Amino acid sequence: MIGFVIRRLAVAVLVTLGIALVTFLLLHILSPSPVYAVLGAKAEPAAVKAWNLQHGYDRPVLAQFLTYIGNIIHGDFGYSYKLSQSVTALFREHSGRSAYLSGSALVLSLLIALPLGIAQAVRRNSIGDYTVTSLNFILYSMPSFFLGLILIQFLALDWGVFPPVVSDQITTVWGAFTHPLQLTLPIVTLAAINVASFSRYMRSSALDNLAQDYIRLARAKGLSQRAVLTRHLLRNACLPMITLVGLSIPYLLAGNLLIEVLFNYSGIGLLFYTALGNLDYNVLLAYVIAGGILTVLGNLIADVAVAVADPRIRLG
Amino acid sequence: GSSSSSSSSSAGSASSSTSASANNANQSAASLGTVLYGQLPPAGTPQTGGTITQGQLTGQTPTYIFPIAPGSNSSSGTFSFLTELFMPLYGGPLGARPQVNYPMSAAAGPPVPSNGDKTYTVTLKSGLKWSNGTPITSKDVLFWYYLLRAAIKESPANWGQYVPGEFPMDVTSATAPNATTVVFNLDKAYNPGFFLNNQLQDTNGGAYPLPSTVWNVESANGPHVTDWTNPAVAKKIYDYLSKQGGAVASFATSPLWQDVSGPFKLKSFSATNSSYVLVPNPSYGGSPKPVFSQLDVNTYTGFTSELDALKSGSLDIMVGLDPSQLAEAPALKQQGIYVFGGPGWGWFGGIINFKDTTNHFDKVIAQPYVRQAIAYLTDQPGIIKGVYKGAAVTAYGPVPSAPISPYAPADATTPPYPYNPSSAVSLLKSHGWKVVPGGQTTCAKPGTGSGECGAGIPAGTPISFVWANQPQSVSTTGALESEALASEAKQAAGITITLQTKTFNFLTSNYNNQNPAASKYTNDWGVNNYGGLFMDFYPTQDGVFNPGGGFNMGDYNDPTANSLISQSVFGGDPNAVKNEASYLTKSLPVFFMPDADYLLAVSNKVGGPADGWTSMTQQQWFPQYWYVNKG
Amino acid sequence: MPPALEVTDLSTHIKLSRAVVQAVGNVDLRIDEGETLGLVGESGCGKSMLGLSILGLLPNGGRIVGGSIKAGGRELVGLPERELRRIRGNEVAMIFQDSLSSLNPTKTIGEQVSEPVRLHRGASRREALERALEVLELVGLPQPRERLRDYPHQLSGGLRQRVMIAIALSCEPKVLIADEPTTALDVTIQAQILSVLDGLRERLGMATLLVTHDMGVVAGRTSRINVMYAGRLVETAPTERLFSAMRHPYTQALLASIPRLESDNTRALVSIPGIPPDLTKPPSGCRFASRCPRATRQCAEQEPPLSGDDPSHRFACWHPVDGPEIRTPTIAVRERSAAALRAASSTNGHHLLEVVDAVREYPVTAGTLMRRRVNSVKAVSGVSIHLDVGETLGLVGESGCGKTTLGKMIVGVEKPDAGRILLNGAEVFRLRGRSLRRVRRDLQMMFQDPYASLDPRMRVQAILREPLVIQDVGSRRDQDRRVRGLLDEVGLPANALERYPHEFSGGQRQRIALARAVILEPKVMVADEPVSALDVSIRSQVLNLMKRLQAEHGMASIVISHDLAVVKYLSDRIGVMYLGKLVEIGTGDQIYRTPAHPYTEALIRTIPLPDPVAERSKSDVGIRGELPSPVNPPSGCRFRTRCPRAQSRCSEEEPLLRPFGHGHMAACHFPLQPPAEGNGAGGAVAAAPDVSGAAEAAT
Amino acid sequence: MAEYAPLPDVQTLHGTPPIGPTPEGGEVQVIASGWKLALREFLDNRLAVVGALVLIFFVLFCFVGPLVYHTNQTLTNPLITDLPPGGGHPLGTDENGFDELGRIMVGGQTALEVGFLASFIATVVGTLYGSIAGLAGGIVDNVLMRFVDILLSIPFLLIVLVLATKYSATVLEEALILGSFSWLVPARLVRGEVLTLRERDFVYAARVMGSRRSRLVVRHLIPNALSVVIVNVTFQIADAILALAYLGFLGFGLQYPSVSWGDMLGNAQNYVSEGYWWLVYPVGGCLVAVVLACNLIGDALRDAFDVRLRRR
Ligand SMILES: Nc1ncnc2c1ncn2[C@@H]1O[C@H](COP(=O)(O)OP(=O)(O)OP(=O)(O)O)[C@@H](O)[C@H]1O
Ligand SMILES: Nc1ncnc2c1ncn2[C@@H]1O[C@H](COP(=O)(O)OP(=O)(O)OP(=O)(O)O)[C@@H](O)[C@H]1O
Ligand SMILES: [Mg+2]
Ligand SMILES: [Mg+2]
Repeated sequence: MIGFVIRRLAVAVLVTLGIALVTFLLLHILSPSPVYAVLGAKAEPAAVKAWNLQHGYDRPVLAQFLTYIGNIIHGDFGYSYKLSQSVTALFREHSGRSAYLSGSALVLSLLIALPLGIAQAVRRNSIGDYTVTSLNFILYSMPSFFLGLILIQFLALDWGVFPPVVSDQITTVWGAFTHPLQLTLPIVTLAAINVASFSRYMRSSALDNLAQDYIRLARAKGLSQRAVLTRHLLRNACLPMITLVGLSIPYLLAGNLLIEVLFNYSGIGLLFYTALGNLDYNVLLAYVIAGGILTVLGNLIADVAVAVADPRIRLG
Repeated sequence: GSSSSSSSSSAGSASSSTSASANNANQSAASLGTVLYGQLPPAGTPQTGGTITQGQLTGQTPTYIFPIAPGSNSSSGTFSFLTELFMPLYGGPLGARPQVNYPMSAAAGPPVPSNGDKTYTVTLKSGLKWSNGTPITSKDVLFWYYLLRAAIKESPANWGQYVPGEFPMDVTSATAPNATTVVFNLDKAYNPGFFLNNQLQDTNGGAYPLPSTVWNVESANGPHVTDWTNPAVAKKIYDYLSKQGGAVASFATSPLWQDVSGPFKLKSFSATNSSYVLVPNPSYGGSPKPVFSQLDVNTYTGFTSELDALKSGSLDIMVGLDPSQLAEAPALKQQGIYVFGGPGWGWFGGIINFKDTTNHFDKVIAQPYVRQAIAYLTDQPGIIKGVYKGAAVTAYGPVPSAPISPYAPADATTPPYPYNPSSAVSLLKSHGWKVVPGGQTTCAKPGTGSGECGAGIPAGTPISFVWANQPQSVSTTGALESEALASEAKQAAGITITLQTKTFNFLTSNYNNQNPAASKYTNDWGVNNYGGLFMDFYPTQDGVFNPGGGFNMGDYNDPTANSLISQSVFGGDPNAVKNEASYLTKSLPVFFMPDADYLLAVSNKVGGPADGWTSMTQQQWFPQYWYVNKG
Repeated sequence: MPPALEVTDLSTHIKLSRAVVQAVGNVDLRIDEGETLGLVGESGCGKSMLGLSILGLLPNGGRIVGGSIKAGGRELVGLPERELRRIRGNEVAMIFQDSLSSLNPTKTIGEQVSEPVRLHRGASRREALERALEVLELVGLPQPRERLRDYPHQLSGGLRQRVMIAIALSCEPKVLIADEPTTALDVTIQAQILSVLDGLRERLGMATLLVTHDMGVVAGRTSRINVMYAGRLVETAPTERLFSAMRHPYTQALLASIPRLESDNTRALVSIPGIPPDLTKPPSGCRFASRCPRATRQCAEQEPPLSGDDPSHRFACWHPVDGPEIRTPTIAVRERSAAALRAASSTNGHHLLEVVDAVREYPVTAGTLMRRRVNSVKAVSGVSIHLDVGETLGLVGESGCGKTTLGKMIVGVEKPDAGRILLNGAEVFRLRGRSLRRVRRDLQMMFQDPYASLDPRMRVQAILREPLVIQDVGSRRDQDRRVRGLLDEVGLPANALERYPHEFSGGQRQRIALARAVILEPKVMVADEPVSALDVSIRSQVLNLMKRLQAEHGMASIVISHDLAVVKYLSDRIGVMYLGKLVEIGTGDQIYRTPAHPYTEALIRTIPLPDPVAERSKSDVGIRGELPSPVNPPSGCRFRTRCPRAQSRCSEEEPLLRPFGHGHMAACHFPLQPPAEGNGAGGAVAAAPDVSGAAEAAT
Repeated sequence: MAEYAPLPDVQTLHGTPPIGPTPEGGEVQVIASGWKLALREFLDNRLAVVGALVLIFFVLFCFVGPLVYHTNQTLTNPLITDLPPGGGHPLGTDENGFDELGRIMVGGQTALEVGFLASFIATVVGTLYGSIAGLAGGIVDNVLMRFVDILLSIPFLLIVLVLATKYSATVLEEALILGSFSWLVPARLVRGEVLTLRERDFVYAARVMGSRRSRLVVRHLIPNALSVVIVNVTFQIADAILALAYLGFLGFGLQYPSVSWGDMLGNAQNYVSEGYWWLVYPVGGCLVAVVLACNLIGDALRDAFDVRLRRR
């Protein structure tokens, strides 16, 4: 197991390097230097030249990349010229909030989706199943910003149940925790979209498992329906969900961009969005790399978790 | 003043029965010096104490606290923040008027020229104090001057408004004969208007006296040094201060920034989202002085979330509205929210790429009559009504019809080429073009004679070019006005304008012939409509329309314009800059578009004098004017 | 005292979206305490639905539409779910067929076995575990205490099936329904499981319903047998009576169609034409009528009732038969074609096919990016065989012993890691390009799963023509003619050409696969488990067809099967494989009558015979224990871990093949008969067994 | 003895008179063909039928609608922008003064075109890439799939911004952009499918016959991987239309005079809060309905193909 994890981490490092390189090249295509973004459109050529020289943007791309990687190895993700902070500090400040938002949405959606999927599978092709399936499909087919907008319009502006935007005073995770109303809408929006896809998977996974003989055997033992579902079906049906959840781990830190933008919640997603506007190279790079690492890590965690939950799988 | 506002509305009615509603909303307020859209919040009755909440947008938040701000931190948020904490030598604007506002300036009056405009003497107000009680003296101005020189020596990028060869590097010597007098000796003569309104005053951060007895340190607990006139020492001090100036997390805690001269002191600053809290500085020597007890500046991701917050009551003052949000103004009024706005000081439109050889565009657009034809096709009044919902003013040259400036030429408000598609068509026809409305107009008579297309334009050449905008999600109006022009040009005159979307950064860095790295894009664009330019109070286009200018993105080059610009900068004639503007209006170096109003929304919870509100249309806000209303 | 289980006139339907499957119709059934009732019938005839009806566990849409079920005198039909639950697993228990999918993969054996005890006996966790231990011991699970914490996948199929039985028995039910408890298992394991069941029945006195499609399984273990066909009970009789004096033509034909070890393989098997009816629209009269040689108009119109003079022997037939003895099967066509014989003489001293010391090991890898080889599955470890023109060699052995791998190497889709495959003396894996393709034409294969081996998206026409197209044989018209001719030969209608594989029944698909294999007139055909996926009644059709085609086309073949009877029926010589090794080879009779290797002998003994007398007389279960892992096979003789005769020498020294008669060789240190004289230490023999084929001996 | 041949009269009695002698293997039970079976299974799925009808409706609405309902969609008119519904404009007018109902039709055309084209591109590229990886196996496969992993972890937004530098937003280009980042998923799917198919018996069978690799791929692997691909196409269409909305939201949609639903919805954030509901909900509803329809159809297709393969 340990060996497996180490080997997977090695692959993760390679993939991450690849991600960094591709991003680096992409940004270079976008603009070889962020100087105009930093100094403004009216920047004097002399200032532009000096700035490029000062920040190393006059060197060949690959040299820049190697320096960058070297710095990363020393834990230095660079400096945001626009936000006057080191990228590490920015991420430290923003990641907790993103993690809280996505994490609670994830937990909420799992709490809803798992029982819902099983219930649908058990009563498949009933009116209820059709209704939930249709609803899921609608949510699933909806651009997330559209859903968020509708919720804001009705729940916040028209009926005033929740605040339309997250208050600026909530700058810490703890603050978000103590003001649940503030974060209700973003969490609900995010969760609704997750529920739509999770419960679809859960439903089909539960259906697959319901067709298995072990369910029949459990019934043949004389177990009640509820006991069959909770003691036998649940765990097995959840196995594929572990992978799915693992894949959504990147969102925990990377944050859900559109939701954060929509609800004025300054997490990493919003940071990235702002950085895009400013062409804030180092923030963009760090975000993409963090996303890549999390993707790989999410996969790894999912694999390990599946191996823990599923005795059939041994990692070696 | 009144003449300008009436001519503006006559420009509006020239073509169509537009602006009826816009006119109703527009407020003619001579004292405010501008045409105002909407309704200013009533003055109300001030109450002492209370908290006011103001919004700011992500990406435009303050990121720097040291008043020598580098170009990378030149956001309007940063400059407002700086003037809240530090008293500028020459502050402005005065209401909406692009002029120095002396009650809030450290200087008592304009710099006095002598020695054939080569020496300028600045006199400080007496009795001004730092918040630690020490007086503000001429030494503090020199301290700023030396640090500034050190900064620019290090890198020209270290000061946002630096233009090579100009202030402070053109100063041969600076002296402080007494505690309130500073003398700058320059290496050449400068126009006094230019020296005051473009060099010492600057919308991108001008001169500030700095606390020379507090900030004269080279490290956190280092000793106070006195020989900061020595460039090496100045450099060390600058290095330390500039590093601290960007350290967002310690803005509110660093002892350096506790000593201020402006109307406010910083109480807290969130490194997470740049929200901050200000409290009044009791030793502020300018006027007016704040009477409320706390200002909360909160950050929002966009206009929509800001407006949502305003509507839900968690925000009092919203800065910046999208014109599309104006439809809500009546509903907001019901809630006691006042929406108003006014045009900024600058010009907007599509920058022409005179080097784009695609379809011989460089040759075609070099012909003044072609630019004039396109100007004839631009329905500014219609665009103002449809796209800007009335919240813009016509602008036919580099100087807009509003706000009012002593430097605006008389003809700024008369369109030389008013909207008139048939004029465009006949102009083209008379120059040998086969005009096909709705189709593709082509050159039928090549040649350089009269009645022929012009030099370098072969037969069959179309008028067809790429017009690049910012995404509509970023600049709705930019995209829509371009669409209106493209539609009109095609329909009426067979001119093909292909619209494209590019990001702001892409437009400014790559559709920019001044950037050597962008040469591979030269033939990709015909027009770059990334927005426009806010100008210094002295509106010369130096650096914009003369060759080699940092902002001459399309390589406009006209000998007459060059000499007029030079006159504005170096000549002694107070009217030089007006002549310059008049010429550029006629010669069309860019396709001018309406000057958009900067819009604001204020809850009736707060009140204040008109000047405080109107100054906000220039994207500068002075909270000392505001107060919480009684009752 | 009421019978333990009594089912009267039970009908069960399953509602599908656009049809209703009449899965069980008017079935009567009765089992007394301590009795075992056999329920036999082909796939899809409703056996499982009957069993599930009793427990009230029908699949979605399933419903009992009539009749009654009484367990210990208590009516189960219509009983509320809560009551039923108390009976399930407690009074009536069930064992399912597939032990892998029937055990919850994420729960330990201990939890699963103790669950019913906790539920029905209200036992504490600890008590329940004690009880679990007890029953696991009872079903003969080795080292039960250690196994309690294991998960199902850590156990072999046989052990899992024992666990299943333990679960069923944990509450000492009065009735046990065993639905095909051994179908998925090897014969050796099947024998073990059946004897466990039998012993338990005796010990616990349960009434058992033994459901199977294998007449051999029920022959020795039941007192009475019910035969089902298409949802109906067609015959019920005491076991011996059913085998010796059946009355229903279906029962008769079913028994006659099974190939037997002792029977003469030169005769064709009896086969039942056609396929069972579709239960969504069953025929109105006797359901067997369309396949019955005795059918008359009456049969087609009226359904015969289940009746009989003797209440213990009833049958549903208008024209009953009298016991099995009436027919003599026709003699199989068994002449070599002239062409084949000519070909035989022209092999100039080479065997047609020679496999020399073939080795194939599949790497066991780990790691994602850099696959590292951590070990290997020793699928085939040095097997040498040869084959002559027109000869058929059978290969038998338990699952996983490497039969398929060897077959794939012979036809050249799997490359041997060592050793050679020679066709007419030319090494197949040395050939390249055109000549390789030419050789492929001579080596064809028929795969185990008739469905999987046919491309589901090709019409039969394209499937059959494909070999000709690939090998570029003849013009398009020739190809079509040949396809049509062959289709006729394998007994399929011409309209089959336009259809896709999924539209055929299993037997028909295997016919297509067979036609495809012979269309190129290969010299050697490898048939991998050609009939194991087929039902009994269909199986004999295909076997007959194979036999006929072999003879007519004169090709040599290698028939792979785990069923010794099938192999013996089709082959001239038989090779017995064990864990990647060839342990014995000889003619069918040599292998069957005078086996030299203890494994061969045990294998023969474990095969359930469709003969109650012979089955009952069997004294032991043959082979004990499980097949060791091919990753780490035992040292020396690989069979030693399960061999009753094993001694220390067996673990130290690998036995080599030694001759035991003309063409009869076996690899054993302590054979069941003395080896043939003069060839004592036959190291050389194993390398190049220059023993001429036994084809002549068989004819 | 031939007594086991079935009596002819029994056969006739069952109403299926045999044509010629019954073959030994029995008649072929004529079941519906694979496609028909799949179609039937598909029609059984009520949601899918609804989806298909919705899709058909919108195709007609967008492509035939403008022939009936004539509106000006080329010349902007600043004087009638943002009018609420009523008076000749059943759905009001948009920010350019275009009739919103007509605009929805025009936008729907491009949305559907881009959706179909993008999914086509993604599918073709993905299928080729995936099958190459799956067929090559080993280190090539590993490298190719790691590359897919890498691309999958780079945010869509960033890629769009980069692509937008040399991009002038025509239908074709937009489809290319969407196609160029959405081929990753089909590539993975097809690779997985090829990997399993490679081990299937019928592929072995073809190899036994001496089939060349190219024939294996063309005749066996691709046709069999097709159902996965077909199912994926519908999801791709849905995703492409959704992605259009995100592109529009970010402002990189089509340029005037072209427009797609995504672009129209792009300014939703402003419009909703400003009370221009008619510029948001109708077009949003259309977009969701079409995406929903595609998803429903894809889901049903997957089930239908599954059933067909399950039926052995
Ligand atoms: N879940 C189900 N839904 C619909 N029909 C079914 C289902 N299970 C079985 N059937 C049908 O019911 C009939 C009887 O099936 P059953 O499983 O009882 O047969 P069986 O005799 O047990 O066959 P086998 O030997 O294959 O297990 C068959 O025609 C089968 O197709
Ligand atoms: N492609 C493969 N990769 C790894 N191991 C394999 C592979 N094919 C077969 N094996 C292993 O090789 C051994 C022999 O397999 P093979 O299929 O030849 O056995 P078999 O005798 O045909 O068994 P069965 O009767 O189950 O078909 C088994 O342990 C099997 O698991
Ligand atoms: Mg069954
Ligand atoms: Mg096999």
